[in-house]
Amino acid sequence: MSFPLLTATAALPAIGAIATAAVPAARRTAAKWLALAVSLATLVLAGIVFARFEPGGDRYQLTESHAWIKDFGVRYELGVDGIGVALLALTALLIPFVILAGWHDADPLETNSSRWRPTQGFFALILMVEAMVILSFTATDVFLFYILFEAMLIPMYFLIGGFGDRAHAGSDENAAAQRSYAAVKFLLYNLAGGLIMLAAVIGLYVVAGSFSLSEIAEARANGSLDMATSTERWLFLGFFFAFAVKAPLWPLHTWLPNAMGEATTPVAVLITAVVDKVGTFAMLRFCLQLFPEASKWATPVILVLALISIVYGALLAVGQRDIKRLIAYASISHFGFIVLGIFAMTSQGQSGATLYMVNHGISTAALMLVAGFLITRRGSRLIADYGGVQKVAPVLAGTFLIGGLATLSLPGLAPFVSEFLVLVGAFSAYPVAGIIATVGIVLAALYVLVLYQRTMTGPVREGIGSMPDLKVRELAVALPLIALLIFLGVFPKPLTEVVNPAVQHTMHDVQKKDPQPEVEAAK
Amino acid sequence: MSATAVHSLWTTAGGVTSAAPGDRFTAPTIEYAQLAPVLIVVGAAVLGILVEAFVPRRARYTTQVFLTIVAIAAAFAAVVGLAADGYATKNAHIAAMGAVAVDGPALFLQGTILLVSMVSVFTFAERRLDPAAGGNRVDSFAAQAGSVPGSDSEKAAVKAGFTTTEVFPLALFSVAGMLVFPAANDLLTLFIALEVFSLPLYLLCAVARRKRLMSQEAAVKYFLLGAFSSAFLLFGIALLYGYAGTVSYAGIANVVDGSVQQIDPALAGTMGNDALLLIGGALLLMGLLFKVGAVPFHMWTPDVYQGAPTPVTGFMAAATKVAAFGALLRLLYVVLPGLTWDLRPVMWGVAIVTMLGGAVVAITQTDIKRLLAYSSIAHAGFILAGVIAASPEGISSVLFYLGVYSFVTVGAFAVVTLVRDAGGEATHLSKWAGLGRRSPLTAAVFAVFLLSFAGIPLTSGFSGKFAVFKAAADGGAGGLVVVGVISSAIAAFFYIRVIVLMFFSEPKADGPTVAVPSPLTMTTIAVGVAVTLVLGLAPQYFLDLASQAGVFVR
Amino acid sequence: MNPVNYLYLAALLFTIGASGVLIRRNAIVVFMCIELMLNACNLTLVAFSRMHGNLDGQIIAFFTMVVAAAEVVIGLAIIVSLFRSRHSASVDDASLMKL
Amino acid sequence: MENLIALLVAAPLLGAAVLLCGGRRLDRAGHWIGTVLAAASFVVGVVLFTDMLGKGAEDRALHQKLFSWIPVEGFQADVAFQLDQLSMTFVLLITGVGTLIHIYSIGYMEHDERRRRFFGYLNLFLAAMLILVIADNYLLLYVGWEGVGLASYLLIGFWQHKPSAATAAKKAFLVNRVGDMGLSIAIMLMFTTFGTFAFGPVLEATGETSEGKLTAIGLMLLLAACGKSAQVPLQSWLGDAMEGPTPVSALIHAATMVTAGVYLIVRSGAIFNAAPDAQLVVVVVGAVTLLFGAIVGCAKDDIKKALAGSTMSQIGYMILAAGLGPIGYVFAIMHLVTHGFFKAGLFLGAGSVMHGMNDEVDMRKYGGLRKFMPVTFVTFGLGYLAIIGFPGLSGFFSKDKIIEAAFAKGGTEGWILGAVTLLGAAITAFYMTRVMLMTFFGEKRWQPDAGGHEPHPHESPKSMTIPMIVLAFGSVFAGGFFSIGDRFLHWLEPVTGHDHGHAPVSATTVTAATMVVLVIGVAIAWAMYGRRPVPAVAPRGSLLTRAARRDLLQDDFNHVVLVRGGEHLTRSLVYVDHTLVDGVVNGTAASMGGLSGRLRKLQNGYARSYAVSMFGGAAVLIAATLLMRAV
Repeated sequence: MSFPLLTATAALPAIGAIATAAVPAARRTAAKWLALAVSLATLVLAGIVFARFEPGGDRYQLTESHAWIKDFGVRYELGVDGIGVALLALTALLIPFVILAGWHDADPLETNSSRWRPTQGFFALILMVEAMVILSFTATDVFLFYILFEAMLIPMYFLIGGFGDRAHAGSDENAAAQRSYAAVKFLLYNLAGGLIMLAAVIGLYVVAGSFSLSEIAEARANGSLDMATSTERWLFLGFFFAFAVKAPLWPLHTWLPNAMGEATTPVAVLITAVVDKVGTFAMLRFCLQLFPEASKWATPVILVLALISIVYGALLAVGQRDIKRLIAYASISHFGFIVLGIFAMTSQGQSGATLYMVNHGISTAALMLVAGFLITRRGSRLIADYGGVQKVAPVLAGTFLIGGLATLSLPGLAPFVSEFLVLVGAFSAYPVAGIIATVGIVLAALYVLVLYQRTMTGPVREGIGSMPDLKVRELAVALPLIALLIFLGVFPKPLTEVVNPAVQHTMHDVQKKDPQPEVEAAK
Repeated sequence: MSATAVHSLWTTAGGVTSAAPGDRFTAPTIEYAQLAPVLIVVGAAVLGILVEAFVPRRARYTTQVFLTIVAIAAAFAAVVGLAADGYATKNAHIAAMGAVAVDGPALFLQGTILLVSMVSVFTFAERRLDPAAGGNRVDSFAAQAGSVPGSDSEKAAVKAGFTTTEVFPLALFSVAGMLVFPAANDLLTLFIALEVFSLPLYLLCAVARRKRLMSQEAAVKYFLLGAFSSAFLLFGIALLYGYAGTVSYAGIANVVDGSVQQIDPALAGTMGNDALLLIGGALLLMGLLFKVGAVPFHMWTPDVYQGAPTPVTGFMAAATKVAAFGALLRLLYVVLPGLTWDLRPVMWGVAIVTMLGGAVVAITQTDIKRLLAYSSIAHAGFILAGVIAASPEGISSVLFYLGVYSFVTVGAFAVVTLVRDAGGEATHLSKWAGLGRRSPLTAAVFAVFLLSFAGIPLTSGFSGKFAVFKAAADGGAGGLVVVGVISSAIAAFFYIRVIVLMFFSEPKADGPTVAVPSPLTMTTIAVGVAVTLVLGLAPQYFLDLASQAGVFVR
Repeated sequence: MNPVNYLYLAALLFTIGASGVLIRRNAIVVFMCIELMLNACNLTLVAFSRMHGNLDGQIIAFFTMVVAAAEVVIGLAIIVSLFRSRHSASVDDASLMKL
Repeated sequence: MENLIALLVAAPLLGAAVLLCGGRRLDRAGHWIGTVLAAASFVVGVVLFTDMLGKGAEDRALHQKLFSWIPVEGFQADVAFQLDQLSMTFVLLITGVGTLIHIYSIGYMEHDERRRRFFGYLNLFLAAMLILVIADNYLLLYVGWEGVGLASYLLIGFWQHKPSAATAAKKAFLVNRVGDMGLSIAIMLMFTTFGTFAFGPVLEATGETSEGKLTAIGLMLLLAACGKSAQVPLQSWLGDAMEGPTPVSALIHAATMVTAGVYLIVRSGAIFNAAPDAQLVVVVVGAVTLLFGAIVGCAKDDIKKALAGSTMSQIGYMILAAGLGPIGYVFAIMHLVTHGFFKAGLFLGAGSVMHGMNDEVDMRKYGGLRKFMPVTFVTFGLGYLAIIGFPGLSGFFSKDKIIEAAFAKGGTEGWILGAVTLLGAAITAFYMTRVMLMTFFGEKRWQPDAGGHEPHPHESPKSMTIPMIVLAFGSVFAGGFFSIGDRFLHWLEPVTGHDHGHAPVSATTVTAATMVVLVIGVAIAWAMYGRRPVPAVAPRGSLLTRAARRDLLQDDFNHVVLVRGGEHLTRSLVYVDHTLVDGVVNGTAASMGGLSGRLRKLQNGYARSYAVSMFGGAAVLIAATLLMRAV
């Protein structure tokens, strides 16, 4: 029994969360530093996991398995494949920046309230989310995953509803109303999805008699498990619905703009960059692995939905007046790409989708957090309130631009690699889909550049003139992310070599072969 | 066992009449040891009445509380002892000449009931919440139930610092009835037990210290409707007796599955062979569904829950459900297994409307107690789904759910007692706005309970729900599971609403304050939280318990 | 002989009682109607007891009476206290709690 | 030697990084760093060039693989460079002209406090452009392709405080993105067809696939080329791009970046050769743009916009040539290089003029400047002669060859193309003469500006004039140097291949014809702008003139169809999202609430109605049970 590395990686932030929450009200700053330290320590652990993971090795590594709830046939089973380890690394990587960026977002407005301790709560909740996300990326037991998938909602819900963006349009109580609306919408959407999934999870157990991915795969292999086609399809739909809500896929997306708009920027980043990835991750790991046939059966519809998300999200992004909502819709478009890559069911598509999850996480974080710095300076989310920022705060503008360029996936920055892989993968399997998706590239350029032009260029608007440039803390958030974007754009190999084997496993699960190039086939 | 032996507890056996006058009398064999839990509680109750009669007023409260707690603890110890002697499993058998079953479900449920009543008695005994009246600490019961609210006599009683310490013996009687109810092995015992635990509850509902009018109204409604339903139940019993010629479960079961032919041919000729059975079964079912508060027999629930003194509500909501579902299970599994196929559609229908109805109507509730009432209705629906899964797994899942649910309920109502303003408990939801800001801990605890009700993972509510739905799906009731998850989604909405209210809305200036309770209520709440979290994270042990206990003796 | 006539009678009584509960306002009367329903049950029980030639039915009938008596005690207590505080025994007046 | 290739890119890239991250402390040295690194890159280029000359024609190509970029199952993309004669030509052009323009900018941007960043962007551009031309596969080329797009975006919008500049920058990037879409689709097609997108394998395997596939790929490549090289229908951005500082217009929007399209097509020659239909489209696009740009150039009063039109038209020549296949590849590139010299020279001249005229761009406010700025006049004049194809100067050789090639295409096609090219030559002569006359001849027409101080035209500093002089040399001699003994032809042939075609008319005839149309063009121009004074405010002009002033209305078209339409689309979608998609959800919630409210009414507080429901329930229960038994 080796050291339970994965459990440790997940447990550390959980414990840290409790510790942070326990920090007395007065010692606000201490809580912040504690949270930051914990997240960094987690990053170290995640790094060790990444290092220990052997690309060539077994499908699931660093596995742990303990009996948990016998009656439900539930085991506490952990293990990471290439996809899991990549996303685990992403999560551990982003959280410190989230914390750093949200340094002042949860300072209580009135300091007299002695018992209400928002700051501690804020950071504790973030760490709690981190713990749950990490665990859900490593869970190889469907039930365990489901539990985390659902439980994760609660801290997120409090983060969204409890700590609104101070830079809101309109009066305080109005903002509070919108905020709780957003939070409730977020929770109910996802809860509904989760409950549908619950039915499917139970159904799966009734059919398969086990929750363990490995056992089910085994049973499938030796033919002891034969799902009726209709059953498999129903179960698949149950799972997919939940993930599509989380992802979010058109037309189940409307919770995201509200949530991201109303939440504080770091939390918004937490939503898109980290938590939503669980949805797409789960499509890849559970939908395809558990229900290969049904997945193939559903592919056409899902591809259409993905394409709609891509174009629709981008167009709506163009039409937004609110910076954060704009980025939210952009994310919807990007999630469309991820789903497209997953269900194209080609090696390039799925590797691309996995890279996309990571890169989108980083790029959105970069863009959104810088946007957050901008918003806190001006105290408004409306694009119309900005203009000429680059004249007064060139560094801010520069970082913002790079974030934007990453979002429109400019070659040389990380997202390009993944986006192109997804496109190629989709194109080689479904040429039309590939071509439609490329429209998304043009639209991406449109909304990013329009946003940049309206906010950063032109004559300096009133209220901007005295805007200070990025401070050290903010640079500490922006620069590493940008560096990472460039590095992974130029040299994505560390990721691809981890991801490729996992993708091959998935391809094998769904028994799909990459379409052969015409010329090769001719030879 | 032979039919004669069964009901010979009531009629001295005809078999021995020919014997010499000296030994005409053969005493019925009563296994007192195995009935110990019930006997202890009843004894304590009787003792309690004597206390009321003879112990000076000053000392009564202390004495009663002590007596009650000791009695319940002792009874629980007895239950544990019986279980330890394997009465839950291998030695399970019918005691008291067929009147009472001592088997797994019975003991498990009795244990649950006793623990729940223990913690609810703590809230009965709470004396720190209400402002002292006439210089004495007072609990949430009327100074003098008899006196008219606002009348001089009441003022006098208050000034004199009277308190209704009778609630404790009443509660004990009720507990005794509940202990017998799920263990009853013939219809008569069932009926008696029903009345024994109902009647004291009617009274308990009426004796609230504040808002007495509502309290009395609740009592009247509960009483009339309860009596009404028990009349139906009794008629059902009569018809079943007519059909089977016996009231013992085993006997009826034999007749139902045709191993014994009882019914009068002439009667059969007129009204068909099974009419009596079916109608009787249906009526019996209805009587029990009334007690569990299933739609459409649920309408008393909201009013009574709202009107009754909150500690009583908690007790009622938790313990009654446990007892009633226990009886329902035994009825369906022991008496009417032959009828499963006839009753299934009906049960399906009831379960569905109960789940959906409870959840939907709860959305627009504005009073926290009514809200919890409707939520309890929805939960009754979920449990019914487990009941319908005709399998041992179904039984154990229901047992587990009952255990989970009852503790959460008591805890939740205990929290409700803490949130007070000038008019006593502030139960209107609007008053709860911003509670999270003013007293985070209380709000957090309540939120935990709500999440457990909503069945969010890592809380006991989820484990229970999962167990029940899994059993249902296994039992081929997949449709119920789907309806279940849908109504859970709806239900989530109003639980979330309360959380939003507590945490995300600004506290009102004239908002309620959270009274600091005595260790008694604190224990209740703490136990609730503990059970919620433990059964949420590591339910295995209790699931084992439930599944071991999941076999009815016949 | 065929006990069915007794059953019809009992059913009739039971229905009368039930409809009384549904129709009458005065709590006391309602309560009496319930008693009537119980009596219908008793009649049924006794009839069947005779039909089956065992005593269970009659025994149960006795128990029912006792229970009924107990119910009367409790019921009257509640109804009377309600009457005293509201100066009306109408069940419809007692409708503070609704919706 | 191979290892030097990376240095080509590394030097300017380093410069960009240093200058952009360096911060204010580099403000004073910034421009020098930039210039030196650009020059360094040029030196490396020259070294490699000399080395290349030392080798035999066939084994001149160098190849350097740095690392495997995107290794994914079945998908191999490397960061690898390939330096053959074609790339080398571009390398020298880019780094050479680039360096000159760096030097020029030192003077030109002297008074701009963000000069450091300007040089950073210039270096960034050089790096990207070099990646574009020395990449050994289409994906890496794509990187450079979008990289230059970014640099151009940054430089056009360099004066971001001017909304017009910001808009122009955005427009340029977006239009290019449309082209890039074509490029990415082309790459995908290559991947699915050939399983790779490295130049070597793809271009060798063209024989093994269907013509249809190749046509598709070709058209997609052409789309990309149109975007980058401002060819119809994606030409609209180039005119606005003149918002950028003049050195940028010279380097990016005249000499180098805009010619990337030509490079792409010539580089992909093998594909086009095998797809005649695609070639035809290329030729058509080239021909149309050739005239389109020329016409626009005639009507503009803004000196830079006039030159931009001319650029468009000249690139039209190149694209046309490239579309002719092996007949024209070499000449396309040759014209590209010469054009690089004289057009850059012209732009720098224009810049120098503006420099002396308080950044006035309206030629109607110039006039008679030759006295004030002789050097500019001379260099600009030489560039002018070169572009109109005055015998002996660069333009003469390169353009003449293209016209010949056009005829050599043969058949009616050949005649039509030949005619078009000739017509183009005439118009070129006309509008360039127009520019020349309006700027340097006639009376001075400038007035005091709003500030009241009237411009004092003066010659620009050395740092600006020297590059102009160098480029002037290029514009005079390059063409001759290349053509004598077909040096250039032999240099490129190994890469592009060549084919003389069969000209229906002799070379001399073509030359003669060219001379004739040239004279006509000049004459008309002189008649209109030389003899009588130029009105300070533009006359209303004919319909065509007015259309031409508005870029032949295609901006208006874009505005109405794309911009407006897009706005409506997005606005309506926002509405749909809010009302429909979101409405459904909120609707369900609301209806649920309504249902709840209605059911709630049943709970009317009357015990008797509760009893009713119980009674009814019991009845239903019984009925259902009996029913179940009945059925």
